[in-house]
Amino acid sequence: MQYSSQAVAKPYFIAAIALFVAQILFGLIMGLQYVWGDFLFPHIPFNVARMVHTNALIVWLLMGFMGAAYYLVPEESETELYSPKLAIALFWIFLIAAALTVVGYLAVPYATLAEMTGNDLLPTMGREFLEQPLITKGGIVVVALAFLFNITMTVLKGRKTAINTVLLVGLWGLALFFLFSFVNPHNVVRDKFYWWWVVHLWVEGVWELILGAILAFVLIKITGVDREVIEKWLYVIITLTLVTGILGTGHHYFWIGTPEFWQLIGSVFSALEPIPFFAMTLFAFNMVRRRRRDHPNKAATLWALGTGVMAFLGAGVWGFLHTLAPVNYYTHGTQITAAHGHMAFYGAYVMVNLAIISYAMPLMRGRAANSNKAQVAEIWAFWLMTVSIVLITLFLTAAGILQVWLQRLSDNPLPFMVAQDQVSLFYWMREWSGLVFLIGLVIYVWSFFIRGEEKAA
Amino acid sequence: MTAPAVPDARQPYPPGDLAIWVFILAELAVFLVLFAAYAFARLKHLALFNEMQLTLDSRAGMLNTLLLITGSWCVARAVAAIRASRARISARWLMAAILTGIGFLIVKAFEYGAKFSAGIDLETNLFYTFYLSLTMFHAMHVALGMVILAFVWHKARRGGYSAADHRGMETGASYWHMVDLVWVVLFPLVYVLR
Amino acid sequence: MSTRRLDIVWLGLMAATALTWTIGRNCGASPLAASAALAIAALKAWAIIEDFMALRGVAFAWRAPVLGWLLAALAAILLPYWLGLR
Amino acid sequence: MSSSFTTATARNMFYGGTLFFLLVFLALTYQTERSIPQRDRHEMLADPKVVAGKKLWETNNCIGCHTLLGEGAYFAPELGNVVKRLGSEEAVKAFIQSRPKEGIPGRRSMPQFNFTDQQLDEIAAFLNYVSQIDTAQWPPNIQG
Repeated sequence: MQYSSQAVAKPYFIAAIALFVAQILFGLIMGLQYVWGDFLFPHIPFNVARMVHTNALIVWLLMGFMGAAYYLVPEESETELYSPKLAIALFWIFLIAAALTVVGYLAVPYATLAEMTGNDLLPTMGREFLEQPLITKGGIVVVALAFLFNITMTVLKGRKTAINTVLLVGLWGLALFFLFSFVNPHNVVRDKFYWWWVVHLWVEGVWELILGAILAFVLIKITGVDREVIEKWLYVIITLTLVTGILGTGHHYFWIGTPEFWQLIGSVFSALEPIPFFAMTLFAFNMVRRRRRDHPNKAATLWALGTGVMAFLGAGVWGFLHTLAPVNYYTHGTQITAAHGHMAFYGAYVMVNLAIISYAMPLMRGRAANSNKAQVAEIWAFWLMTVSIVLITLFLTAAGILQVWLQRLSDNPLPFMVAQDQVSLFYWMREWSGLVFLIGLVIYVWSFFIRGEEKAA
Repeated sequence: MTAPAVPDARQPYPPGDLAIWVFILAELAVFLVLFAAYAFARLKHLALFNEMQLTLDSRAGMLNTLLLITGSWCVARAVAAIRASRARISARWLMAAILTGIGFLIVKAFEYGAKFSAGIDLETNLFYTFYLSLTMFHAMHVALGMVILAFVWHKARRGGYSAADHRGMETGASYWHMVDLVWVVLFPLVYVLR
Repeated sequence: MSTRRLDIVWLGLMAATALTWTIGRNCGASPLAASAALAIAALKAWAIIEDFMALRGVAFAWRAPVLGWLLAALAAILLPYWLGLR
Repeated sequence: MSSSFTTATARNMFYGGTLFFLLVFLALTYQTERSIPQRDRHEMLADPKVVAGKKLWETNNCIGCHTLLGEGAYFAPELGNVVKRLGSEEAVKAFIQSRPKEGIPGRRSMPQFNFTDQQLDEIAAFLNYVSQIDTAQWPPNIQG
């Protein structure tokens, strides 16, 4: 850690992991509710658990991205962070806003929460992933703008590198597209059309830029390959990302009332969206193979390589499975979508966050890498979580295929709930895999506390 | 004067910057998928496609093909000129290429004008969804190619390239040739094949 | 690439285009005309790749994707066209 | 490898390519906005009950369990075509009204929202509006 202000990232990473644990706990609750219908009903109905699960995921990933930015921007621009105090203040505002929102979800019925938080002024609640009350959304905008101000000022007064530039484009893009969460027309077709400008242009657009920048930073530090090579490949990969991802938004515009030319354009461009992930995997393995130094942090190297592979599998391959319009006609709104969602989010965004955390935390605690014992535990956690996600995805894919067959393809299609009963076996197996994931996560958290002989920073 | 430049041993890399070639291959992949989608959609709606094809102005298509081929030739001559350290002549060839691009877009504008005024748009029928998607998407690539050529022309006029260093011009040239290559396959597929 | 050669290739391409157009104009909906037009297009594309793009002297690793694209495009067009004939 | 591949070109390609595809996307958005009115039955939005119904749909987080036109949670049935599936707005209202307060032992069950008759009319009107939207013949069958 070359600059003292990089330590500001530590609370962000700690809060990120804490929210990650909360997300998984609520995921397990929901997994159980799939097979044991009235588990915790009516105290925590499924929709409330889902809000906490999805919102905790997004918030902890954003926390991780902010922590990563606070860690790598000073080092990249070779200057101290513009205002560490502002960063800490924003941390507490963001954490408290997130905590209050979750308390709001759990403590009062959603309709009451809506009344209490002024949803009548500007109705933006009640939409998937954007369930936050108006004041929380306002808080997110304030925190995001102040964060961007802090980071941008740091970059402006320091060295300009491609990683800094790409990270800034990604973060500014993230803030810009979040503004569309305030767009909530009465017309359901337009409501959904612009809703995807927040969701899709995030996770298949600007978030991939942030992912690329963080991965490039970690790879430069771990492999010692010179910056010029890595930055060139970074630009090529994110060019492919936006070239395919922007028009790839069309694969959400097949069946929501939008004109049917989107079926052609959405299918063609989203079919090519796996290419940047494949290039990212080649790039990561290539850099590690041509490394010029043997970095003691083996765990971070594994996370970085794993990010490429799992992002390609989860977002690329599993995305391509159901992105072509003729296929999507049958799989739209089934468990296939859920399967893709799990592996894509884990492979692309969870793993890159864990990669930067795994790389930066030891440095912020004064050592080059954790002790061998701690790294072994972390690598166990890596494999447990990754294998568990692969299992969850496989079981949900199987459930989805059976659901599509029973409910849509067969000549006497079954009603929704009857079909759900037929696939409950896969939901049980998914729940067991979820427990394996929790074990992996517990080991991951525990690995931070394992002492042993460590190499000095 | 035209000393034939014997191609030396296999050059390891294509002309211009490799980054543009990754972009070219990505664009070719997009057009390949679009061609396949067109061809298979035509298979399923043969009568519609054959009937609708007659409403296209194949003379405009042919003229555009001639224009783009000439543009491609001009750019190739521009690169040859700069290799012979003739910067001014090279710039003139580039301007000729840009003019062919302008001609292409004008012909396209007339063609689309006729279609839109006849009330045809992206959703009239499946053929026109494909025809307008493919040709408009390609036309935008011609426009982007012209923007690139304009940069290269501007730099060439100011003597920015020399026989020793003209990689930027080769980069722009490669992209422009890709745009022509795509049209050379698109023209028979959409206008001629019945 | 000598300029004389470029000019010859250019004239050839222009002639080929005119030929393709006349075929399309007169022979209309015959498979023979269609395959002829496509064959000419293939030759034109091949000339553009080799001479204008100057990929003739380049290592196979970079020539193959572009020529491969041309073959794939022709296959993607011919297969459905041939299926359509039956 | 590095001599023939410069960061400058890759960066210009990134900005050029991104701007180009953003413009294409905005053009297609404009075309979408122009042709949505023929497909979205916007005239039904003149009925205040439909607009109020959408607000009820949102403030009760129905998307937390159901999908609407295939988007949302996959825990409960698709509601884009529920008015057709159950037959009438009346049937939908009866179903919502009859949800048991403490749920059904051992099974997934919809909470009792205690809607007033006015609210039931509104939510049913909203779901009827959604069922009229031209979604290119999706879902494949009445089961949704």
